[in-house]
Amino acid sequence: MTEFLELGPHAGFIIACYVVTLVVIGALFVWILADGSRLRARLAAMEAQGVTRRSARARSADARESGS
Amino acid sequence: MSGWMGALFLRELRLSLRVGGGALIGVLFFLAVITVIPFGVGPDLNLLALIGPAVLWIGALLATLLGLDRLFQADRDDGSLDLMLMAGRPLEVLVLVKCLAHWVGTGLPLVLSAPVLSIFLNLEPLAIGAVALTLLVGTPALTLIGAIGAALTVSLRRGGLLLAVLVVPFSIPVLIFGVSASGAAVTEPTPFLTPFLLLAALTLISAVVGPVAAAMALRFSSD
Amino acid sequence: MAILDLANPTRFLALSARLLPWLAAACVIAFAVGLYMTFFVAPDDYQQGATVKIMYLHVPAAWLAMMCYSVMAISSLGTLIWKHPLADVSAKAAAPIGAAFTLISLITGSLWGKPMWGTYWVWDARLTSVLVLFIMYLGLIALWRTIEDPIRAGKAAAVLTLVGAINLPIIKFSVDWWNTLHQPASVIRMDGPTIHPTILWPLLVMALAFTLLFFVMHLMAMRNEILRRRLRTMQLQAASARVGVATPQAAE
Amino acid sequence: MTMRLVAENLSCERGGRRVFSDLALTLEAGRALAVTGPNGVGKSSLLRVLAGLVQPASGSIRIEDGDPELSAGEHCHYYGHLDALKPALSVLENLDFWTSFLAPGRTGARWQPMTPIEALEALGIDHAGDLPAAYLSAGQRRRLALARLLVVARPVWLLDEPTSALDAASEARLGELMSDHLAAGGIIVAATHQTMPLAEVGTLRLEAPA
Repeated sequence: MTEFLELGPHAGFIIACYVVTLVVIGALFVWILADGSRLRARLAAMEAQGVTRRSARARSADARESGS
Repeated sequence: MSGWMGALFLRELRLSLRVGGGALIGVLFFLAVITVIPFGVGPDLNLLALIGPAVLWIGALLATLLGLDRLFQADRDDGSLDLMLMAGRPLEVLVLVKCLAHWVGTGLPLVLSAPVLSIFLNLEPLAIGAVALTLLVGTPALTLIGAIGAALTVSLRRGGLLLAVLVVPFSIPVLIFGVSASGAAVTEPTPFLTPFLLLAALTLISAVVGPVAAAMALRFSSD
Repeated sequence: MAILDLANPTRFLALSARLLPWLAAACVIAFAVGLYMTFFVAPDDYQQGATVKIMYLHVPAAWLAMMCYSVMAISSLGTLIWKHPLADVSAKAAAPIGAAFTLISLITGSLWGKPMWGTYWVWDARLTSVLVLFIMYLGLIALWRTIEDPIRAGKAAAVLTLVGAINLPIIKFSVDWWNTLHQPASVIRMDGPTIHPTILWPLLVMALAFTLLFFVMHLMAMRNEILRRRLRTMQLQAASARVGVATPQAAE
Repeated sequence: MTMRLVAENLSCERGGRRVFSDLALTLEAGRALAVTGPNGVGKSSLLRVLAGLVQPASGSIRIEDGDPELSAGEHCHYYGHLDALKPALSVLENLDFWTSFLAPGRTGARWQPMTPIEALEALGIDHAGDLPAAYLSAGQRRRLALARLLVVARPVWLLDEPTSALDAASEARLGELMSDHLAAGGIIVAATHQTMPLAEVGTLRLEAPA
């Protein structure tokens, strides 16, 4: 572990670099996840309101024909 | 009474942040101007440090003015301006609220990005602080003065550039005191406070003259 | 698996759903190995000492910034020439990721420059062209955000991306064309890398880790983009669902 | 003394061209007026003059027994060709804004404005409440603009081609809303080509100068 500690005189800059990278990538990752869940939630709400997509409606139409 | 002002402020801010709004475009334009300057002036860092504050101020001035032409024109194109004139609300306060919302959407991001951009111009921390502070106090004046130009050119099809031409003369005092205040912070003898207070005074004056003149111009604009 | 199989968004969603866990696992492993090697295996540089460890972030980020733009350029070709339906989805999804990597390479470069060159920023060919690349990324994102209809926005962004692609060779060869302060190319060279293997391996592993990370985020962003378009069509449909007073059943 | 909209020897010039001259009209509460005439004869200009958007070349407009502090224009709703809607905002955001922004023209007890939700239901577009206004069809956009008239209480309605882009069902709905407005003591001035979906309507025919 000793090798890890002495990062030399400019340790601050090294650590700053890794922190910045972590922050930027972390923020981007979290934003993508949040965006995804927000979209899925609104899509679910839309589906709940009975708005179906063309392909979905087409599938249900085929099902009805084949079923009845 | 504050209900309608809050509603207007929120609406303007929401519009500028959503798709199609012009909120962060000003910062991008500011970044582009700052990136282009060294290509012309040359990469010499000491020279850039010398003209840094002036470049930042001119960039902010251009970014603000060019972002203002849609301030009233967007409402005129979709008919909202007619209703605002008939809304029975004091037009001067309406203009003030719109300018405030525009400044928060466009001006504030400029002030917040100025320190980052001053790294490209190799300014020392003291100069960076001074430029940021003077921009914080000065950019509202640019928006308020620019609103007069926006109201005057609202009925023109391509009012954008004309607006900048009309309004630049009025914004020169703001530029002078802004740059001299941020320059004074670095060079020892000259005091920082006097130009800075004059800049603040200019902002307060334009907070009165701007809305009154813009409201008058708007009343004449509807045909 | 021809590229056309991916043309159908639903199949793409299913495929990417299966692929993502593996990619994410590989990415985590690559980062673990890379970071371990960076801090425990790689020797300190005889001049710079430990600050050379910044290279393991700066160089992969710069590579990724350019690789991401190449992905966007290829997607733009897909949009304009091969009319691939998912091409503009891929381009739009890649833009923020590319901007993030460019930002990281600019900041880590500047933080590395302070101890080494004594200043955070110098107007040198390599740094300036990367900064221009960053502005182009932001310009593309702004263009995507101002045009309402995604199809038209896709075409406009595709044209701008292809025009901007000229900047990539400038960045790559800027160190050779202009006498710059920046380190000349030392890995991807005609006559092979000039770095000692003990430093080269961690760099390659970190680059692999960054690339995997890019693919993970790119796939996720593309899935989001597909969902966003579905939501938009459903909203359009919802608005017109009950135009008259007729009830939905009668309309079925 | 019922409320009356009175305009005396009104004349209007636009771009140096005399649009109409010495026009007079008086409308008591509960009365509607249809302004007809060929295109370009100045129907819209008359509405804009009544709304106070355009200064008349001569003559005066006043609201007798209205709210003394308000100008004639602030008693009026203006429903023009443009819908005053922001595509980026949702339907409810648009309507909520106008609800709190427009100052009411009369605060009489008998006159109760609707809430935004009720107004949307009255016009059959409540299902699109949270959708961006950009996704609405032309007819739905016109109905959303009409909703603005219901959410703020103003006695005088100035309508420019109110039935344009509306389907039959919506037109009938508009007729009901207009008769409710008249029944509650409002005044309606509409510039229109088709017949108005209302029982008895006075007409003012503008003639192009011989």
